[in-house]
Amino acid sequence: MTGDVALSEGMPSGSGRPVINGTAVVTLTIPCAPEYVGTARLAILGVAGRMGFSYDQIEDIRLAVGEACTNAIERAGHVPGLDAGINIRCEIQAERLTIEIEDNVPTMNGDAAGAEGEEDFSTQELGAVLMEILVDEVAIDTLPGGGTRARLVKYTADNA
Amino acid sequence: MTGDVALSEGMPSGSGRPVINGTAVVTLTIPCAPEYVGTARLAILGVAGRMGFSYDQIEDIRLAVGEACTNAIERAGHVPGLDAGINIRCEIQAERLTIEIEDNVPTMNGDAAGAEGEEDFSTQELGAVLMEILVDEVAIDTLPGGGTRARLVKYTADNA
Amino acid sequence: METTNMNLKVTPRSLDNDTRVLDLEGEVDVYTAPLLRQEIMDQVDAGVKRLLVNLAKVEYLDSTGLGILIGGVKRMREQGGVLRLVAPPPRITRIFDITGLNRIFEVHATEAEALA
Amino acid sequence: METTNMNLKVTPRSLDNDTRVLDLEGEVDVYTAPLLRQEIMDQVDAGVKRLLVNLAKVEYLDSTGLGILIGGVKRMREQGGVLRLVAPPPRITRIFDITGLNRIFEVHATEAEALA
Ligand SMILES: Nc1ncnc2c1ncn2[C@@H]1O[C@H](COP(=O)(O)OP(=O)(O)O)[C@@H](O)[C@H]1O
Ligand SMILES: Nc1ncnc2c1ncn2[C@@H]1O[C@H](COP(=O)(O)OP(=O)(O)O)[C@@H](O)[C@H]1O
Repeated sequence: MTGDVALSEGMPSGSGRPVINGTAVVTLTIPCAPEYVGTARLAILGVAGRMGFSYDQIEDIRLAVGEACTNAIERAGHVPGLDAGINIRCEIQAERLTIEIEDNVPTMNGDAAGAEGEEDFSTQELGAVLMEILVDEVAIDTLPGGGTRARLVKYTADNA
Repeated sequence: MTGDVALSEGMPSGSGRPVINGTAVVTLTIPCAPEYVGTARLAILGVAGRMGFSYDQIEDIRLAVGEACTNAIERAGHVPGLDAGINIRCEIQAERLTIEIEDNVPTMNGDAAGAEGEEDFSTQELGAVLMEILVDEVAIDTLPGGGTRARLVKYTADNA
Repeated sequence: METTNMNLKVTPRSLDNDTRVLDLEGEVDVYTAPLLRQEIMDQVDAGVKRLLVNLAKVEYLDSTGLGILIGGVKRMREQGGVLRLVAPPPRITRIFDITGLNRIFEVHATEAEALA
Repeated sequence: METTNMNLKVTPRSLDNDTRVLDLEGEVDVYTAPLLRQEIMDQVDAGVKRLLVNLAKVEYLDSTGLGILIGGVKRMREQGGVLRLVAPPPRITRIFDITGLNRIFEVHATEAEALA
């Protein structure tokens, strides 16, 4: 099974149905490569910027999404020649913003993951810690067809 | 046939295959509603900003994409209760940026379109004129399943 | 009264009984244009004779915004007044030029010039 | 030599034979981090004893950038030098605090303080 198929299969209904029961959905697909994380951050600014979050909250969301993308890109770096993508799905509701960051990078076993240098590992750990702190809910799942999905939730009510 | 189906059917392969033969593909799907055009403009900034375009060229591209989205939103405004979406597909190549803006707003016949006020009509004409001037190539097609696709091309070589 | 709508801020300012300025800040697009339309109509309804629209801090202006400005020019003219545009940034001057709207709009570099 | 990589600019500056400053401007992320790593390694290889990294104009710093800075602290320490961070904006101070990296980094509000 190619990575492409996995990404398509795992894709939520975002592209076909941009508004579902009063929930607006914005989806963005980027190549799983360093130069596109900035594009994702700008799009997230466009989404979160309209929801009444504070400046700091918006920056927290941008950084958390950036970390999830970076994690996917670093995992993709271990698979030579991989043509992977990242799909970002934003669910906009009055009380919360839910962002799913999904990649089709084949999941490594523990050994392969452990092969990275010490510096890289601490970076990945840091990214996970940042996500946990910056948003209200984080769930990371390995997808059946290969790939990973990070689900981030930020509530507008923190907005105190 | 619902608008949703039309949008999915007409959708190019963007979401599944973000990199095709050295062409990077970025896709964005937004609700067909005024508050999301800003999100599209920010994402386009992220895409065009990395391609070596000048500041003025980037602003031209952003405005042209904004006009295509606005046109879709205005057409959607004539169809009460419509739950439409806009799909924006960017093909990034060294020599050019191609952006397809596709909506699933059912196509109006001439009479319905003519029913708008004078001010609205000149606005739509203006939008079309702007697109023609701001980018190098414009093609507007009505999609078989309903909906419209605007295809904009900007060459990096104007970059003089 | 100042009105904000996320990406556009419109602040009216009275210069004398007949003359008002609208200071715009931000983006005029299909989302924010209704706010600009309302602010202009409020001035028309108030019987203002000279309405200046200060574009100095406008970062984005699309066909919807242009349409509102054209509408404003017409409404003001219908009641014997004028609408003048002040201090457009280079990007927006360029849009006026390429669309030919520089022949419809009265554009002035400064407020003083627009009042002369 | 100044190096630009779209969204990050790194400009080295010599204060004396042993002391250099890297002025950063822009975003440090997975795309631009290799540039920062190279600039730091160049200073390490040049045998610099005190390396200040000026963060005043950094708009974004992610885990990749943090990793490069941690690596720089280690490399400098290995050769008996120090790497100090100068003038982080509030957002970045916050990141140092919530990650606990404020215990690993030497952070100073001004260049003068970092040199004292
Ligand atoms: N998609 C992802 N996005 C962000 N962080 C992730 C993702 N997948 C795993 N992580 C985090 O990266 C760190 C390193 O992951 P990894 O080496 O794959 O496994 P482990 O959880 O066994 O350490 C972990 O702390 C994990 O929580
Ligand atoms: N998807 C679109 N995006 C931007 N402009 C469009 C789109 N569809 C049509 N237009 C332009 O809007 C203007 C008004 O269109 P319309 O009233 O539908 O038809 P007509 O071309 O017969 O005037 C036309 O100049 C047309 O080129």
